[in-house]
Amino acid sequence: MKRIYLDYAATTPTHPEVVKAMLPYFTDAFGNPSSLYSYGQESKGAIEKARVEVAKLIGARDEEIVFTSGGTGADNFAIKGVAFANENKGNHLITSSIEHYAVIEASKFLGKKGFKVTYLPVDEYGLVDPGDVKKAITNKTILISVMHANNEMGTIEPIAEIGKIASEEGIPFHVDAVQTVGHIPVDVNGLEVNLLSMSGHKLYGPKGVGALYIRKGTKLVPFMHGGDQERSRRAGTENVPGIVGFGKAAEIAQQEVDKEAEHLSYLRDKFIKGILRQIDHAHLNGHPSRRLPNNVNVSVDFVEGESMLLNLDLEGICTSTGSACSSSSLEPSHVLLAMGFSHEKAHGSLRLTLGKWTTDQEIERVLEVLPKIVANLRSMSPLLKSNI
Amino acid sequence: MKRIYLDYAATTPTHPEVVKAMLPYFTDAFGNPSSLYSYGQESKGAIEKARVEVAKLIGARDEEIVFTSGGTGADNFAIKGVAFANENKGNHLITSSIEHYAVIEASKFLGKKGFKVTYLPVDEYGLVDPGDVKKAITNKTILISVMHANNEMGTIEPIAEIGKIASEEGIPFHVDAVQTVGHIPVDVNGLEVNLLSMSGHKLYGPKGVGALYIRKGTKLVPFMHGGDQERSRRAGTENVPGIVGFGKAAEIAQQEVDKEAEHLSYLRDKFIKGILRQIDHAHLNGHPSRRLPNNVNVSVDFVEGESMLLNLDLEGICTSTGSACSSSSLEPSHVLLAMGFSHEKAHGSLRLTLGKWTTDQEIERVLEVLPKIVANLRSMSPLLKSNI
Amino acid sequence: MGDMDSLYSKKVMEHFKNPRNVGEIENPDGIGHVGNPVCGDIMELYIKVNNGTIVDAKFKTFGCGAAIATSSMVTEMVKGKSVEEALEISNRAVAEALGGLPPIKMHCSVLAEEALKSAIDDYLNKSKGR
Amino acid sequence: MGDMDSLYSKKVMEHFKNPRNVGEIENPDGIGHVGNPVCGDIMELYIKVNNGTIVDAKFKTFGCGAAIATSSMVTEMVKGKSVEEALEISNRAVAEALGGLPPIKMHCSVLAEEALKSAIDDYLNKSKGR
Ligand SMILES: Cc1ncc(COP(=O)(O)O)c(C=O)c1O
Ligand SMILES: Cc1ncc(COP(=O)(O)O)c(C=O)c1O
Repeated sequence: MKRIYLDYAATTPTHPEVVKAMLPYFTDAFGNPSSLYSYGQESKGAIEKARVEVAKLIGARDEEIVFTSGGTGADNFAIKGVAFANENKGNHLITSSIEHYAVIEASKFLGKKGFKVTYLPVDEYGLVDPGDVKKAITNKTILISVMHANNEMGTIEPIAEIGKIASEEGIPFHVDAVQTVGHIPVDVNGLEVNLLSMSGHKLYGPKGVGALYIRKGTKLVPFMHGGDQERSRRAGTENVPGIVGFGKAAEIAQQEVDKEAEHLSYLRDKFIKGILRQIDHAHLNGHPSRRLPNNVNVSVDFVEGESMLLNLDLEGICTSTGSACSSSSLEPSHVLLAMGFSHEKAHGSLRLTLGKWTTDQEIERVLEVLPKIVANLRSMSPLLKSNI
Repeated sequence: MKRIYLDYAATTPTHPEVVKAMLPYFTDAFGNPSSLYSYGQESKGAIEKARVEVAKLIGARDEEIVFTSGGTGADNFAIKGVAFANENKGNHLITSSIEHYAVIEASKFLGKKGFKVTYLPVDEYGLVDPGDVKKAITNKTILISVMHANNEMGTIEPIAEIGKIASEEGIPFHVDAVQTVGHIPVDVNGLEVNLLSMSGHKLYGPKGVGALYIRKGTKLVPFMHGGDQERSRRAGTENVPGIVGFGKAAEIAQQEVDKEAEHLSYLRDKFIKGILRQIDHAHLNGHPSRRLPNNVNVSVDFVEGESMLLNLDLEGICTSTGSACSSSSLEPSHVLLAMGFSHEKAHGSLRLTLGKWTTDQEIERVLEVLPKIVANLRSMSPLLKSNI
Repeated sequence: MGDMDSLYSKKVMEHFKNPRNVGEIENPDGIGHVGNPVCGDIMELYIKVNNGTIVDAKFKTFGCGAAIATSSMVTEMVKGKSVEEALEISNRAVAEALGGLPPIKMHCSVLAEEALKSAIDDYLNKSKGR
Repeated sequence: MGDMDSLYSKKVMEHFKNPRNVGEIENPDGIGHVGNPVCGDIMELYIKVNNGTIVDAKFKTFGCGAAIATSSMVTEMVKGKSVEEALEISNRAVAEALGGLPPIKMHCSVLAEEALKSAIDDYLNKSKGR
């Protein structure tokens, strides 16, 4: 059975070109970039080349890029780094209620350390209202953090508007752009952000590497202390192959992002239409148009998400759900709940995210299989009887 | 010109078997370990297999291993994690003055946050006196951190003795074992440690991955907040290929550590003898016998380290120095200074570290080249005239 | 957890793929209704009792893989047992019969046990009333 | 920084490999002695002056690659220059003549400038004394 991978938002396969670029740095050019001999300086050169590519992808200067261990590392660095560097100025952070756990949990940690955090609400489509951001600002606000696009239901937030407000008020603005960089155009200047998180494995780079964009002049405490790598902002021997791979992925993305976004948007809309046509009582979650090109997220009434996911898995189709059962907390997705979903509807969500290698045929196959799975699960659902 | 790599303590080439083990996890088995479908669970399985191997290498239980982004990540996690988890108990940390920057700088950071840090002195060989540890303990001491072996001059510290003291006093004991794991036998129970740092790229694994051993029951604050990976102790999508590679390296190390240590000790001693015989006014740094099997560290009077290093580099020989010029701080090695070296002698240090693929011939070649380089540099040294 | 490369054991997946005894029993002797949409699992368990022996059991479940598999398994386990014997069936027994459950899914087996108890309670109450 | 894959520019490495004017001048007209073991660089610069023109310059240096290369370069640059012209040579000029230095090594060019100034001072003092 050929596998149909529709979980590109969770992670992407590493592009074969990326793997090829990385390989020499394991066994041949393995020198430590901090070493003085030419052999170490070769590794250093490779890192700097990657930095240039990543910077270019988001319109930044290369010295504004700090490599991290991934998106979670970048988010933690930004949130805690700015908070601890500005304790003397204030103790108030503003973020949204639909952020990735990396931002939410880092904020909660700060909450326990004496900071006050405002979690902004979102509307039924998952949109943050820039007016709410403005209203939440106090003279103690030291950071605003809103994600560029949500990883679950793909809604793209009004970042430029929020950036304008933050910049007018002189408050550092962090954007978790893990889901957008490489997928839609991102420009740190257009968006007026001070900090922006990226992750390699979400754009066909390797896992275990990411980056934080830090606008020149932004004060933040180093994330890891030690050697003077990454201008002493994140110590530790650099993950040379990983960074090289991320750089290569950024280079490829620059060339392909526009065409890919267009193609995926077309597939996405076709997919959504197909699902809604073929399954009664199915609903699109998230914004109909302000949406990541690759994100399909639906709720199917009377059916629980994990049971759909497992049945799809039995057919070789990889998907994701916001259902409680998918998490060890047994809580359904905080994102869907923040959007005002009932628990029932949140439990019935299914996310299908497309990517570079998704084909028409794959989507057609899902459109063939999914309705049957839903019908089967509904036939054993105690909810249906009482609700239809 | 064939390269002679004698800087294995800085980083090792990734073992070809390790690269082979990693490769499938980039493009074939690339699933996210947090995903529920079988394809994600395969990645999860691969991680757990690696965890077992790493645990075995140090006599730990697999649930006591948390993967990190490297040695610096593990050290920062341990030091800050324990400190912040025990603020209510006390604010005093004990460490040594020859720790790696990852430990020193993390401790200094805590020093700025209101913690008090004792930096224990060492003797001329770089040894910490367990009696000093005991004396330094107060009723506010919440952590003792001493490295297993020093990365610069290879001295192996009396960890078991310190572990005994720490355990008697009920104080968590962290050991930076980045230079020993995989190179000499390490047993977390024999050493009575609570936390132990490791780094993949120091034992023929890849860069960008490491691990912290956390004895069951040890209280510490999570290092990165976010998803529930690594039992919520270090969030973030796992670096699956990196972890798999680290696991493979650990597996190989278990088989080869004893034989390799024996062989390298022989080469090391031959090398040291050769240098001291062929170069006047050269001295061995560090302990003559309590010493890493692969570490040669000498000071050559009247000659500066970087200039030796660069000349060796011109002959294709990769080495390291504790000279000021090798660091952006322009301070010579804090380790050599702590051992009571004059600045002059510290500036004249050269480290040559051997590894799995070091040959007799390579060492002979260095013994041929180095005396000439030293003679040449001495001929232009203004120190010689006034000192000989 | 059984197979390392799968969230669920083979047995769980087998019951999930081919759940036994799905459906309702017309005029059941007892109905158990447990769970709620908040926690994400809802089970309905129907039993038919004859001379103190459970002769048939069926279920309807909204829930994850473990919820469906435990429902299926518990209906299999009770069939042919006396009411007293059925009351002895613990959530652990259900989980074990399935070759184990991941720790975070153990609550599904608890739900299955509760559904069974609740169906038997219903039966006992009804038979008293007669 | 010149070549991306090397700490130093080609020119620095060239002067490091084949330093010009190594040694001492017997009966020099001026000696500059700067640096100290603490900072890790020590330079001695000797000059021979004839009719206000520096006709020879030599050095001895204990220090890193940049220290040796800047010493070599500065001795090359002063030869044939008048004392006044030589006083105009800045550390930047030395660094530029070497195709640039890494930022953390700029202090070596400062040291070279100081060594030169100090040797010229010594010469001027001596000649005043005469
Ligand atoms: C929006 C968002 N932020 C942060 C992360 C965390 O990134 P990583 O998995 O690289 O730690 C993810 C993905 O998991 C994400 O989708
Ligand atoms: C003793 C010691 N501790 C910590 C580290 C840091 O490890 P990493 O380079 O993996 O961050 C190193 C090596 O650089 C080391 O030698």
